[in-house]
Amino acid sequence: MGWVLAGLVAWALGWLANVWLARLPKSRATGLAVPVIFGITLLVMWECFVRGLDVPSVILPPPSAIAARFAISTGILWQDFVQTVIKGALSGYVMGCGAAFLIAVAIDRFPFLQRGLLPVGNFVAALPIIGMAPILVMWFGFDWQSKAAVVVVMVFFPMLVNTVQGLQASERMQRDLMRTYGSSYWQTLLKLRLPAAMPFIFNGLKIATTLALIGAIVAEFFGSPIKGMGFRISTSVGQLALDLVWAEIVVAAIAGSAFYGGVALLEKAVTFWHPSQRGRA
Amino acid sequence: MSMSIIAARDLDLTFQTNDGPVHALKGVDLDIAKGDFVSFIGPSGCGKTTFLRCMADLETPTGGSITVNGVSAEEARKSRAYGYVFQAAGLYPWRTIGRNVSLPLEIMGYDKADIRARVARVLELVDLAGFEKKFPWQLSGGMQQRASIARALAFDADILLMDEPFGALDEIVRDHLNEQLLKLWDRTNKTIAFVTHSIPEAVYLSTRIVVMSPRPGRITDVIESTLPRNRPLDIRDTPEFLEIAHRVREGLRAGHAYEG
Amino acid sequence: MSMSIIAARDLDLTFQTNDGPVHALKGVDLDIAKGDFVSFIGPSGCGKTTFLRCMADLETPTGGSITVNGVSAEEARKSRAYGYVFQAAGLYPWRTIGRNVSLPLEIMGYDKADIRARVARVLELVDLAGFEKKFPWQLSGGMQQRASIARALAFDADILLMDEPFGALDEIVRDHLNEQLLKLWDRTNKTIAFVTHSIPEAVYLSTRIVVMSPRPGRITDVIESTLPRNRPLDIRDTPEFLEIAHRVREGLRAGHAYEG
Amino acid sequence: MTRNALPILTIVAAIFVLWYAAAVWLNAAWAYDRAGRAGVELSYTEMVADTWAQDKPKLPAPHQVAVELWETTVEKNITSKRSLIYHSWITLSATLLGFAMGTALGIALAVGIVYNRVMDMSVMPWVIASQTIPILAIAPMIIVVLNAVGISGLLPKALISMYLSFFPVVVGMVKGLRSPGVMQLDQMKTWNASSGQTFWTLRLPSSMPYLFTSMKVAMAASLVGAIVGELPTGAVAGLGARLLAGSYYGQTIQIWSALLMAAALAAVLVSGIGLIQRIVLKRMGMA
Amino acid sequence: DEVTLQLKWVTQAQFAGYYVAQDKGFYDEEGLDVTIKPGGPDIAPTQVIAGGGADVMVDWMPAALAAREKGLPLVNIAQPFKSSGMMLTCRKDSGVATTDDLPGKTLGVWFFGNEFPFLSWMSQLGIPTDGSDEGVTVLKQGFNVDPLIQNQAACISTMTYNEYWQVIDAGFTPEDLVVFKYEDQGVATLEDGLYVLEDNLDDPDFVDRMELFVRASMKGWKYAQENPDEAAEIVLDNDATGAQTEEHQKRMMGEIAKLTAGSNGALDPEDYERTVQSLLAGGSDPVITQEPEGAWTHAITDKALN
Ligand SMILES: Nc1ncnc2c1ncn2[C@@H]1O[C@H](COP(=O)(O)OP(=O)(O)OP(=O)(O)O)[C@@H](O)[C@H]1O
Ligand SMILES: Nc1ncnc2c1ncn2[C@@H]1O[C@H](COP(=O)(O)OP(=O)(O)OP(=O)(O)O)[C@@H](O)[C@H]1O
Ligand SMILES: Cc1ncc(C[n+]2csc(CCO)c2C)c(N)n1
Ligand SMILES: [Mg+2]
Ligand SMILES: [Mg+2]
Repeated sequence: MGWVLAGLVAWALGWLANVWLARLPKSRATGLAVPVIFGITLLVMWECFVRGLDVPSVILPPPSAIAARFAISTGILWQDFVQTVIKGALSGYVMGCGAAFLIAVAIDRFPFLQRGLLPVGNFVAALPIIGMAPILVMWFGFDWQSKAAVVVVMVFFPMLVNTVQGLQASERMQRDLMRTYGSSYWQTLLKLRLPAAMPFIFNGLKIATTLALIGAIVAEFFGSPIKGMGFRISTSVGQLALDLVWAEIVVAAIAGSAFYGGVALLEKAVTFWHPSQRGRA
Repeated sequence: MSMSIIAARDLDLTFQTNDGPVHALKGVDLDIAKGDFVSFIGPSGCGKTTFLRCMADLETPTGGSITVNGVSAEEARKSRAYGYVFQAAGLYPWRTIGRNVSLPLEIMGYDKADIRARVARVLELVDLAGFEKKFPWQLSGGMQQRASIARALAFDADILLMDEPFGALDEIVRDHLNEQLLKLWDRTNKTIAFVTHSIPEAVYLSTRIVVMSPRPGRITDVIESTLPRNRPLDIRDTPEFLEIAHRVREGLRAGHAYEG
Repeated sequence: MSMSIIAARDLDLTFQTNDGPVHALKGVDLDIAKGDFVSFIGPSGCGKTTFLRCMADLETPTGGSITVNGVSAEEARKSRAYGYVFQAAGLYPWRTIGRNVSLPLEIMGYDKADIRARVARVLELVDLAGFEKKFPWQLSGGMQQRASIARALAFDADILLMDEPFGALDEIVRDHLNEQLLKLWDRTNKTIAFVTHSIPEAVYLSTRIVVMSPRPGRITDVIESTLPRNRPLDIRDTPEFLEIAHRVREGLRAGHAYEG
Repeated sequence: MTRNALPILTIVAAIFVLWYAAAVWLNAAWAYDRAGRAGVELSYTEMVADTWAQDKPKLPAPHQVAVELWETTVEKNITSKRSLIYHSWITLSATLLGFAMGTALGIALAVGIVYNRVMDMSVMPWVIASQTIPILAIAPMIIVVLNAVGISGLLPKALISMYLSFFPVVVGMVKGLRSPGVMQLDQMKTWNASSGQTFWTLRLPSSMPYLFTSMKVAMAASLVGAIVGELPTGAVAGLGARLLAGSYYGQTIQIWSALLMAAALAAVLVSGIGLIQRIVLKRMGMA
Repeated sequence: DEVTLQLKWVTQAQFAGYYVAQDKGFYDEEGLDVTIKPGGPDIAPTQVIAGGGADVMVDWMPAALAAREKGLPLVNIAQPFKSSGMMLTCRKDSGVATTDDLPGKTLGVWFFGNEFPFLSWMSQLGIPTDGSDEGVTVLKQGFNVDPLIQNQAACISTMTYNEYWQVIDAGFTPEDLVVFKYEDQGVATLEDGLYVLEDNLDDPDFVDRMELFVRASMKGWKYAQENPDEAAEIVLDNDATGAQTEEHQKRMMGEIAKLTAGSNGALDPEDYERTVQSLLAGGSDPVITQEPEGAWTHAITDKALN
């Protein structure tokens, strides 16, 4: 009971601290402190509730156990990270987003494709990974290549939809202006439609970051070499080494957040002019 | 008769809207000769913008024909025959003022040094030197309008289509830009189609003033100016000027609903 | 001295931009009394819009103070003390003209029948009856501007802040609306702050004309009008009127760079 | 509609040609392998015929999938466990429930983030982190935990759907709700509109293009979630169970037919959203 | 009385006894209301039982003993399977004829708690599994036999009753294959036993229920052995995915019957000892590190079967 109470108190304290911090003038420090306090609050509550409610550690280990496991397993974690994130997710992300982008431009260029390929594209890209993964493993083998292929399939659709929508986002007058210059299709694309599409494109890129990670990890459930985050997670669940499972999840969360944060930073630099960025200096 | 740079024959344009068709232009006939400075004046909503957009091939007429430089409006547009100033500034928010102005030059393939020189020159002309690095939302309404004028002047089109370019400017700047525009026109012998709401401005600038009237949009009067080509600002106080202005005002009033 | 409806004391406003600070307003002092009709005139970029935005609590001054109705600008805004007409029409593209005009009324909780009646009345006033069901992009530039004026007039604020409301309108409509606005002001005893670029318009409408000058934006002259409250249109040909207009022009010219 | 028919048919025809070619290419090795072990010499046409008629091909030919689809949809009673329609319905119900919950949660979070500074500063990083947790890894735990507190059946699957689908909505709606221009927001300020009023009359309408785009992505994600959620519930029924059973027994034809069914489901759902989008935007004068 | 049983894998003839007991009303006769939860690739029965999702589960002994060492006190209460069905199936054309040929080859292995028998076998053979030149390269094998068919691995794990036949169905003949049965290699470990949480055995009421359950289940197994075709039909009826085929299930039932033969349901302590020794003998990285205590009991079977 004491632990549960402590958890509730931690929640109240964290909330109050954040409300207080958010009222302060916005600065780098508060911008960093608020999510960190939020996170710490969450962790403390987790620890307290797991202990207070006697949750078996084969169901949900407390954060302290996860941290301890993390500390002694850095070698394994790093090896898995390289296999899954660097080789699988990142390469698939680049290829998938790149392909979706090019196809979106092609779709946009040829109305024929737009009417033909977009519906078919919706169809193909909605193929669920659970079904795709075994097939892609069969086609591309056990190593990271098949994981990258799964990631390509996963990120393709969000990126395609957002880019197609974005390419239609310029305003009538802005397009008319380009027409008065007798601007070629490619010039209009480069100087008007792509810049105007950027807020949408970054939407797609951001969503795709987390999808890429999920895809690369999940694909390893369907066959893999004996390293990689997905391999470790599924194997460790079977061995009831839940602390290692969560240590891998922590790595995934950190990698994913950093990945997402990087794309968001890039977005800020590229679409600084958009009201959604401009409003918040 | 000299060759028509712009020739509209029995032009019709009807917009289909959710509550019925709007006759924006009906039976419009007009010839604009090389070197003409033609102003369009008329009540709001009478079709001035629409007519200009037809010349620019931004709207497709639903009837009649229009030629520009002797060819179809579309071909003229593709050969970059004109510069267009929109009624609203329409700057691209992701480009600084300087890069907004250089946009058409980049598209038309001018070389780097030339672009720099031209941008500097036209920004100077509209009194925006020093604002090159600002973004559009950091400028006042009038400044944005001037940037958009600079953008259309930066390249050397023989035809200028200007839709109320000086609407958001104060009298002094306006006078200044009026003079500059006349000088430019005189020097380069451009053909200019110019929409305005100001009667004195129309009279001061034009060789011909086209008065339009709404519902359906049509031309009700074309007034030839008898003023000399060379016009100091104080020509606006001469009886000849006032006489033309009076005729325009009468024409304009006829197209309005209210008596006042 | 009558009670000040708007009182600015030593107002400063500096924008921070990517290439250095811009002094939009510096040391601005002004009192506007109840029932005043004050026009602001000055070169483009001199801070007129910025000043109006300070009154409306849309911009926070970096120095000095401003009160509206005796309270802070923020409180005044929250009590819906004023109607504001923006320099650009800013209609919502997803609402028809009628529903754009009714928007502030919906927000302020007027009842349905009242809303309908008011929308009809103000659209009539700006000559847009019959365009209620159109979307903004189906209207000409001037018509959009008028719709935005109608929107600000639809509810009964004691203070009207108008930023170049008639910029995109032709002379005849402008005269008409000038008259209507004067009538409204006379009848309701509203307090009006009005930005314009037209000297005759400023003189015709105002009890006081504030001349501003740029870099940094400041007030250079305040001219009291000696014209009577009741002003027929042809008052504009009287020597008294021309005399005031001349003084404004001189004040304005002083703030400009060019000689012309 | 007829306008679209030709392009779609062309593309589909192109895909079929590619597909048949790929089937030959991928299945040839096995055809030769088997022939080699049986000691027969294969002519080219025999080989092609073989690649299009294998029992467990690497890539089944379109007509094999079509036949399987026909047999499991039209020729089976829809209450039968061998009917794909039956399994689709199971998956669809979890998808729709999860999508509805995910969209609602996504919008709610986006509103919170846009309106509440504390949430703006604290929630987003954790929402992102939540998405990097490989759901397939924790799905069994979720199901176990939910089972322990007595929640079973549709809801656990729908919760996993929700988990995957709320994210695109949050990201898109935060952007969309912040897309109104400075002037439009200022206008609302001059009327002293309440935050609720600004939301309904300005922020929400301006966010529509973003909302619909996100909802399309969310719908596809939701379907994936429902399928993933079927595995740890014992994979007893639904398209996910079909996929799994198919791949467990190497029944590629069955995998592909379930896969195509799932994709068709997604396509129908996504284009349904597209239809609503067109209607709404048209009524808003924006299309 | 209610009992929830968590299976190790999807509905198939491997679990025929339980389905038969339910279908034939053997559970009803004992006054039991049994819920059978199928497993799947993502279900760790140990985790389900720890979370309270089931009263009793079917699992392999290595996984159960490993969980016990991890602090989850599982106890074997019955052992319907006498022999192990695990084997390593290799393509002959990959050059594998004996275990001496294994080094340098790629092998497919099931993980998720099923890797223990393989790992202890390899360590007894002294073959490292780290992918080094003198060792084998291990792949995490997915759900099916593709790696062998696609020639991505020289050998894969199979069960006598299931995957082996899929390889045959795919067009291989038994002559194309080389198989290593764990039973023959002397590294067999006990499979499909019934396990419960140790604490529950203190509850006499729970013990009673298990007694009834085991009795009825063994009756089911007996019936299934005697009527394999009918048992396969019952399994098919209970397969909600509708993906199983009659042919495959009947064949599987036949093979399963061979594995259950020789067990009356009670754990043979000798088999247990053999399994434990095999797991302990894992060289540098044994599956379990110390002799488990109290990991099985005859308390239930003694009462249930006499
Ligand atoms: N895209 C459109 N769809 C429907 N109607 C339109 C469209 N564009 C213009 N109109 C209508 O056509 C008529 C003429 O419009 P136009 O813009 O040419 O007027 P204008 O003379 O330029 O007016 P202003 O001086 O106010 O700019 C107006 O009644 C307007 O409502
Ligand atoms: N958001 C902003 N950021 C930076 N600078 C700004 C911003 N808004 C206005 N300015 C600057 O402040 C000065 C005054 O602008 P303001 O809009 O008040 O001028 P104005 O008198 O209304 O001009 P106009 O008649 O052209 O509308 C200008 O130099 C402008 O560049
Ligand atoms: C992810 C995964 N885990 C385990 C097995 C192996 N397995 C567990 S029970 C059982 C009985 C076979 O019928 C088999 C083979 C697998 N195939 N895939
Ligand atoms: Mg116009
Ligand atoms: Mg301004």
